[in-house]
Amino acid sequence: MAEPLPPPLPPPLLSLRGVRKEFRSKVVAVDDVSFDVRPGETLGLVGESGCGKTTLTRLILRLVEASGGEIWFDGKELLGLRQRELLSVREDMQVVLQDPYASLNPRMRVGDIVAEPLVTHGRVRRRSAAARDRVAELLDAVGLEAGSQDRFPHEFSGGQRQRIGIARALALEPKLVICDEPVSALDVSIQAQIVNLMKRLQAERGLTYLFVSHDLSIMRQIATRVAVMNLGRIVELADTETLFTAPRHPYTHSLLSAAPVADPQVERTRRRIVLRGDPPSPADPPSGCSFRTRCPAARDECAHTRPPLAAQEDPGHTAACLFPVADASALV
Amino acid sequence: MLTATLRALRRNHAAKVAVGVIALVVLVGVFAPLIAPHDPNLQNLQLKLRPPFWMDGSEPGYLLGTDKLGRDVLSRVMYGTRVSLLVGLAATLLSGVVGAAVGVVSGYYRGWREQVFMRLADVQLAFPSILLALAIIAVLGPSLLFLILVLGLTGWVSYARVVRAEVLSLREREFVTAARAIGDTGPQIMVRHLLPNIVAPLATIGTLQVAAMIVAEASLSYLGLGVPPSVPTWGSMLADGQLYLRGAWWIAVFSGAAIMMTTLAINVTGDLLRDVADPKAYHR
Amino acid sequence: MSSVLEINDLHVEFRLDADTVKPVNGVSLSVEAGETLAVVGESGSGKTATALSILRLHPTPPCHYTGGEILAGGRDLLKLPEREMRAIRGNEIAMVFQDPMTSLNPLKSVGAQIAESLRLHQGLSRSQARAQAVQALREVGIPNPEQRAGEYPHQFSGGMRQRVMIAIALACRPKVLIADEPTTALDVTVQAQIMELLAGLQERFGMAIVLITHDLGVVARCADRVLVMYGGRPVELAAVDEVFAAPRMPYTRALLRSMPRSDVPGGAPLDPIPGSPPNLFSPPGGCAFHPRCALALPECSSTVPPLTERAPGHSAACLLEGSL
Amino acid sequence: MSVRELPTRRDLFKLGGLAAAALSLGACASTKPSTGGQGAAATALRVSLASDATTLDPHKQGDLPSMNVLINVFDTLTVRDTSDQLVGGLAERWESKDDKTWRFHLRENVTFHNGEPCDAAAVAYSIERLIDPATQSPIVELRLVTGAKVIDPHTVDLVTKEPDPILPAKLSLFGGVIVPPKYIKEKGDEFFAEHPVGTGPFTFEQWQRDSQITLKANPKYWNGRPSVEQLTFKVMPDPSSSLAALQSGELDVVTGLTPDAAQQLGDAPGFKVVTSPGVRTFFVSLDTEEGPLKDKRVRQALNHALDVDTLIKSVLNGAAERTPTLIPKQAFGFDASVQPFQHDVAKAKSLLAEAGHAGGFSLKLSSSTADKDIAQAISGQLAEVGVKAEVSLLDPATFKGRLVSDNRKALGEMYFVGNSGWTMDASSNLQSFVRHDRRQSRWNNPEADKLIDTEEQSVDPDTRQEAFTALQKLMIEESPFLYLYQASILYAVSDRVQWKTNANGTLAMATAKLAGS
Amino acid sequence: MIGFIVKRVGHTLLVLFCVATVAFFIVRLAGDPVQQMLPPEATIEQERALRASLGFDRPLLDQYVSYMTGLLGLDFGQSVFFHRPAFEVIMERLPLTIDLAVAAMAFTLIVSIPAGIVAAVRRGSATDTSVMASVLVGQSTPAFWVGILLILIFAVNLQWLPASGTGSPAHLVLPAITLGLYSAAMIARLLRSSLIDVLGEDYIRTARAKGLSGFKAVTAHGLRNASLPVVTVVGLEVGSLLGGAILTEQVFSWPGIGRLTVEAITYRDYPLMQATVLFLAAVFVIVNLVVDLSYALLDPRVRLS
Repeated sequence: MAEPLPPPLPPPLLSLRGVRKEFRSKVVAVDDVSFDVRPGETLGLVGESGCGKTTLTRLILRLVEASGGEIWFDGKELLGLRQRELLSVREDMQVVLQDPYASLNPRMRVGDIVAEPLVTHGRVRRRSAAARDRVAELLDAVGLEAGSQDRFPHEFSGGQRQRIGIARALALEPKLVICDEPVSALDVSIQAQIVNLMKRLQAERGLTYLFVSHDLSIMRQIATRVAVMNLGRIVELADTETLFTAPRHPYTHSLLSAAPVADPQVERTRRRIVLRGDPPSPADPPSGCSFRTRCPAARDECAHTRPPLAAQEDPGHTAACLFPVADASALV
Repeated sequence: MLTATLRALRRNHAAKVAVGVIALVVLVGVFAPLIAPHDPNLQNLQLKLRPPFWMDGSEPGYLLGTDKLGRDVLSRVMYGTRVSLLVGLAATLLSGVVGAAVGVVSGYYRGWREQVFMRLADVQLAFPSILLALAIIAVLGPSLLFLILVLGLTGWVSYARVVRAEVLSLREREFVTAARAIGDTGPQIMVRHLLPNIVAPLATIGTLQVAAMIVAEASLSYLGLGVPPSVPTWGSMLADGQLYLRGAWWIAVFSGAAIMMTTLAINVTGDLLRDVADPKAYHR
Repeated sequence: MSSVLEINDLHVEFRLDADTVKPVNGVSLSVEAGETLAVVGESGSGKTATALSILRLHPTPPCHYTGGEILAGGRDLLKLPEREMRAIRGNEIAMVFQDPMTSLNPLKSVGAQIAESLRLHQGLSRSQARAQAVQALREVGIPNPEQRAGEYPHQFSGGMRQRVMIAIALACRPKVLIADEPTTALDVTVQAQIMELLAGLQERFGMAIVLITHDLGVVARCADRVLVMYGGRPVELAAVDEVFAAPRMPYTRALLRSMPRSDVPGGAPLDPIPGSPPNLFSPPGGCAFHPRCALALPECSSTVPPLTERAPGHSAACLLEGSL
Repeated sequence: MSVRELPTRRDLFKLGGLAAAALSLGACASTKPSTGGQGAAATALRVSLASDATTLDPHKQGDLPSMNVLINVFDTLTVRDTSDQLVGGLAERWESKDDKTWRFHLRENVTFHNGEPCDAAAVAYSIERLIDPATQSPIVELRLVTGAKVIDPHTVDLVTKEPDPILPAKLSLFGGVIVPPKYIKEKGDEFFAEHPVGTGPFTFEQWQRDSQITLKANPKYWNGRPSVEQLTFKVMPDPSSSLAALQSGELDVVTGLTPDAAQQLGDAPGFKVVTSPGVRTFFVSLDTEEGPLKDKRVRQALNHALDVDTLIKSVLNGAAERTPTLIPKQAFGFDASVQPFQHDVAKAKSLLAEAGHAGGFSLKLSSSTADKDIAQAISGQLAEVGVKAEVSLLDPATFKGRLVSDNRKALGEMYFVGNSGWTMDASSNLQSFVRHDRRQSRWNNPEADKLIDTEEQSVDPDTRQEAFTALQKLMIEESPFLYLYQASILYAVSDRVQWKTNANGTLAMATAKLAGS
Repeated sequence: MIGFIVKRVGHTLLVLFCVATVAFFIVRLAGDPVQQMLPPEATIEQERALRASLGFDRPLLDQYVSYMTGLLGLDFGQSVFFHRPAFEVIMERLPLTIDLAVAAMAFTLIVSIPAGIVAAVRRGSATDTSVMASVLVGQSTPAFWVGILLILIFAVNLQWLPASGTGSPAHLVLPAITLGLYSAAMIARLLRSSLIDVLGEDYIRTARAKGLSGFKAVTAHGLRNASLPVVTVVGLEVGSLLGGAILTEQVFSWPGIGRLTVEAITYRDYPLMQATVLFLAAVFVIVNLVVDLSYALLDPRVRLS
C-alpha cells in the first residue's frame, strides 16, 4: 500500500538562494547560503561564535549589504530593493535581539520604545492616545503591566526587558520575526519564561520565526527545523527531532556530543566526541570541507572537495559531508 | 541624570561650594546693573588708583578700590561676570552644536564624511587658534559676537572627537540595530537614539568647556584681541592691572581671582558631572 | 578525609556610598583533594563573590569580610596579614577567571605572565621560569609552546587563552583551583575541550577544584558535589547525583524543571520559575526564594531557613521538611 | 616727520600685553650724547630695548629699535645735538646750492671700521642705494631726492625733484646713514645685514637675536673713543621685568618706559626715572567732512570739553606737556603765541547747542589698544558735555592698516593718534594730516593747503615761519583736530650712569659715562 | 604595521597641505605687511613700489602657487622684515623653544607622573584629594596669570630667579613651570583616571591572584597599560604646549618660536607668518605621528597586526 503523499508544502515565506557576504577584509562571513523558512514554522539556525549566523540575520534585514545571492521574502526579492522600498518590507519582518540591556534605548520610555515602529511607519502619532492604547495591548500580550509604559528600561529586569523587545517586534504585526539569540543573555530560570512566551505568541498570531542560537537545548525546545552553520556555510538542515537524534554531519554530531546535559547519570554514560585543535579562523578557512581540520572522520578527499548540501535518507534532511555519520545512537 | 547628580552633590562638599559659587556668579552677572554700586565705565580721574576699603587712602563707596581712570573695581568685576558668562556659554553652545553635529555625523555614517571631518579636526588642532582669532578680529574688528565666533570655531574639535567616540560605541549597541531594523533613517536614529545618549558626556565636556572658554576669553582680552573696551572684562582688567601689580595690586588680583574662582567652581562641578555620567569611574 | 579548603559561615559586605550590599550571607563549604565542588547559582546568587573572597581579592574598601572563617592549611585566611596571604595566592590556591580575553594583560607575552608567578613563589631565575612556563603551556595542550610563549594574548584564540589562564593557575601546583565560570565565554566544542583538560589535570595533580558555574550541564558533567546558592545564601549541598535526582530545596527542583534540555524532545511547554532572581540591593525578607516559590508558606517570608542536613551528605535550607 | 612711531615695533609688547597703556608715549626714548663724566675705564653699559632690531642693514629698517642700535655703529651726515640743534655729523657743513640742490662738505679722514675711507663716493653710494627700489627700503624721507653727485672726494650734492627745505634735518637719522660701499659689494647685502660695518663710535661684536646685541668701543672714532668699553642692548619687552633687572643689577638703563611702568620703580634707591621732553604729539583726528563734526562749532566745543591738563596729570602721571596744535614746542615753526583751547564745559555746551546738538550725539572714537587708557579718558570727558564717544580699540597693526588705508573713514569719526616729528620741523608734524590730498588728511581747507605749499616749497626760514604761524592760528579756529599734548620720554637709569637724552629719541651712547668704575 | 605607517604619514602630509593653504589665505585676510613696514606718511607711490618689489601685488592665486611650489623645496619664502629666509629665522629661534619645551615637559612629567600614580593607588585618601585639588587649580588658572604671579613672587619680591630673558638655566625655571603647569595638571589627572581604569581590569585581578602585591601589580601590569591613553593625550598636549608657548614666551620675553609667531603676526610678515604657522603645525602633527607610532610599539595588538 502506497503511503499517502504528504500534503503539499505552502510556499516559503523567506527564501535564501546562494547568499554570500564578503567583508572588505576579505573575510567571507556567509558563503553560498540557501534555505527556506515556511510560514508558521520556527527555523532554528545554530552554530558557534563567528560562524556567520548573526551576519546572516543582518543580511536578511538588509542592515548589512550582501555581496551576492537572492533573498526572497513574501514574494519580493529584497537585495534589489532601495532603502525606501524596504520600509514596507520591514513592516512584515521584525527582529528581537540578544542583549536585553543593550537593545533598548536607555533614554527612551518603554512606551516610546514599543510605539517606535508604529510611529516610524506612520500608524500612530507619537505619544497619542492611540499609541498608548496599542502599546498597552502589546505589553499585555507579552505579560507586562500597561503601567510600564512610563518607565525607563533600567527599571526592569532582564527577562522583562526582553519582553519589551518582543512587544516592540510585534507592534507592526509582522509575518516573520528574526530572533537573534533572544534568550542567551538571560538567567536559566528566565529562559523558560521567554521561550514559553514566544511559543505562545507564535501559536496565537501565526508568526514565523527564524531563531538564531548557539544553545542546542533551547533549539530543541523551540525549533521546527534546524540549520547548522559552520564557517559561513550551512552544513546540515533537518527536522529538529531528526537532527538531534540522527545527525549526519560530523560537526553537528560533535556539537550535540559536546553540549553537556543536566543529568549526571546521562553524562557518565554518553559517548563524547572531544574535538582536537582550535576552530579555524574565518579569515583563513581550510580548503575543501571547512570542518575537516577538526573532523574525527576526515580523510584526504575532504581537503580537495567542498561537499555540497546533499539529501539524506529522511525527507527534507540535507547535509554537506562526503562521509556522513552512520550511527549517532550513543547521543541519547 | 538629574537625580543622580543631586544625590552625588549631597555627598560632595567641594561640589556644593562650587555650585554655590556658580550660582553666585550667575546672580551677580544677571543682576549686575541692579547691584553694582557704580557705573563700571564712569571715570573719576580724581579718584584714581584708590585701594580697597580696608587700606589707608581708600575711598568710601569703592569697596575694592578704583583703577587708573578712577572706575570702581568692584562694579567692573561684577560687569565682567556678564561678559565671561556670556562668552563662556555662547561659545560653548556654538562649539557644542557644531562639534556634536560633526561628531554624530562622522561617527554614525563613517566613510568619507568621517574622513573629511576628522582631517578637518586635525587641521584645526594643528592650526594655532590665536592666528585664527587674530585674522577674524583684524578683518572684522573686535566685537563680542566675533569673539564668540572665534572661540566657538576653535572649540568644536574636542566635542567632535568625544561625540564621535561615543557614537562609534553607541552605533554598535543593539538598540541602534533595532531602530534600523524598524526602518528608522539615519537622521531619525541620530536625533532619537544617539543624541539623547550623548547628552551626559556633552554636558560634562560642556561644563568644562565653559571654564576653558572663560580662560580663553581672558587670554584674548589679555592680548588685546578680545571684546571692545566699552565692556569691562576680567581678562582686560587683568591686563590693565598687571602694570600696577606693585602699587595697585587690587585691579589685577580681584579680576584674576574672579577668573580663577569661577573656572575652579565650574571645573569642580564638571568633575561631579563626569562622575555621575560615568558611574563606573565613580563607584570604583 | 580532610578538607584542603573549608569555609564556615562566611559573610561579606560591600559598603558603597549609598547602600550596603551583602552578596555573601553565611556560606559554608569544604572541598577535599582531588574533588570537584560545583558552586551553582544564577546571577546575583553570590557565587562569584564567594570565590573572590577565598583569595581575598575583593578591593577593601568597599569590601568587608564581616564574619566566618576560611580555613586552608590550618590557617584562617581571613586573619592572615596581606603579606602571608600573597604567598598563598597563586601558590596554594589559584584561580581561573571567566573571561580569558580580559584576564590576561594584553601588553605582556603569555610566557612572561606564566613565569611571573613561578618567579614569585618558587624563586626561579628568569631563564628557569621561562623554561617552566613553556612546560606549563605544553601541559595545557598548547601546540608549539616554545614559540607561543613569546606571543601576546591577542594572538591566541579564546580556548587557547583559557588554556593559558589554566597554565598560569596551575604553574605552582596549587592544592585548590578556583575556577570561576571557566567555560562560559567559550563555544560548546571548546568548552568540552577545556572541561576535559581540567579533568585530566585534576587527575594528574590531585588538586581540589571549586567550580563556579551557572550551567547545570557543566555541573552534571564535572562535579562530585554541588552547592546551590540563591540570593547570597547556600540553599542546597549534596553529591551531584542526589541534587539532580532528589533535590530537597524547591528552588533546585524548579530550576532543574525549567531548564530546556537538548536530550529531551521539544513540544511540551517548559515549566518556568515565575518572577526574577532577587535584587542584591533590596533582597526579600525571609527565604530569598519565597516570592517565586510555588510551595511557599506564610512563614517563609519572615524566617530564614538554615542549611540543615536532611540525609547523610545532603543538606538543604527550606522550611519544608523531607523530600519534595 | 612723523616716523615709525605708530605701531610697528611697539605692537610687540602690546601683543604680549606687557605694556598695555600708552606705549607709544615712551617709545621714542633715546639717549643723546651726554657730556661730562669721569675718565673712561674698561666699562660695560647695558641698555634695555623693548624689542629687537629687525636687521642691522640701516637701509632696510625703518623702526626705532633697529635705529637705536645702528646709530651707535653708523654715523649720519647731520646730527641733532643735546640742545636739539642740527649740527654736523659726517658732513661738517652744508648749504643750499639752489632750490633743488643741497651741497654737503664732508669731514675728512673718516674711515669705516674695516678701514675703508668714508668719502663722497661712499655718501653718494649710500644715498643711491637707499633710493633704489631694489633695496626695498622702508625709509621714505628721501622721496624727493633723485640722486647724489660727487663733486670732489669731500663734497657731494643731493639733487631733489622739488624743493626740500628740511633735507639736512632729514639726514640726521634714518635717511642720512652712510654705509661702506666696498664692504657691501664684496660681502653682499645679507652678510652686511648681520655684520654691519660703519663709521660710528662702536664696532659690532655679536647679535643674539631677540636676546642681545653687543658692541665694542671704536678706538679710532673720529670724535674720540667712547668712555664705555662695551655696549650691550638687551631685548626686554616687558617693562616690569626690565625694571626688575635694573634693580637686580642686570641692566643699567631701561628705555621705552610708559608712565605707568615708570611708576613701578617708585622710590627705590640707586635708581631714578628721568623724564625728558619729547617731540611726539598726540591728537584726535576728526572727520570734518560728514556728520556732526562737519560743523566747526562742534569741533571747537569738543576741544573746549577736554581737560587736557587733567588727562596729563592723571592718565600720564604728568609725563607730557600740553601743545596748542600738532606742533611740538621744540620744532621749527612752533609759535608760542598761539594759545591752546581753554577747558570750558559751559562754552562747549553752548557751542553744541548753537550747532543744534544740545542733546549731544554719539560717535565712535578709535584708537590702538596701546592708547586704550587715554582714549577711554577722552571718551569720559566728552561724555560730560553729552557727547557719547564709544571707544573702539584695534590691535596696533590693524589700527595702522586702517590708518594708512585708502579709506580715510576706515577709523570712524574720530581716532586718537600720535605723530613724531624727529626732524624738529613743523613741516613733518603737518605733512600727512593737513593738506587735503595727503593720506591722513580729513580736512579740506584751501587756505591751509596754500600755507602748506608755502612752507614746504620755500627754503627761506622767515617765509616758512610766517606760514606756520598762520597755519597754527587757522588750525585753532577751524579745529580739525582735538589738540592734546606732546609726550615726554621716560627712562630709568642706575645712579652710576651719566647721560641725557635729546628730544627725538635714539640711543646714541657715544658720550655716556659710568661712574664708580 | 607598514601600511599603518604609510597611512599615517599620508594623513600628516594632507593635514600639512591644508594648514599651509589655510595659513596662506588667512594671513592675507589680516592685513598687509607693506602698510606695517612704511611710516604713515609714505606716499601711495612709495607703498605701491614696495609692494611690487616684494611681489605682493601679484594675483593671489599666482602667489599661492609659487608659495606652494616653494614649500616643496622647503623654501618658506623670504621674511619681509628680517630680510632673510623665513626658514632660517625660525631655525635660529628653534633651540630656545626646544629648551623651553623640554624643560616644561620635564617639569610636567616629574610632577604629574608621581602625582597621578599616588592619587590613583591611594584613591580617596587625603593625598588623592590634595593631588586632585591641585590638579583642578592648575587646570583653572590661565597661564599668563601664573606667569605674572611667579614673576611677582620669585623675581620681583624674593629676587631668587630672573624675571625674563635667557642665558642661564635659572632663566628657564619660571617659564618652564608656567608653561608646564597646565599640562602637568592635565596629565596627572589623566594618568590617575587611566590607572584607576586599569586597576579595575581583570588582568590586574589575575596578577593579584598570582600573589603579586598591589604595588607590584601596579608597576608590572598597570603603568604600561595606563600609559597608552596618556601617551595619546601627551601628543595632543603638545598642541596646547605650543599655544601656551606663545603666551609664556610673551610673558617672559623668551625669544623663541612663540614670540616669533607673534612678531610675524604683528608685522603681517606673510612669509614668516606662513612659515611659523606651518612649522608649529608640522611640529604638532609630527609629534602626534610619533605618538601614534610609539603607541604601536607599546601595544603589541597594534604592532603585530
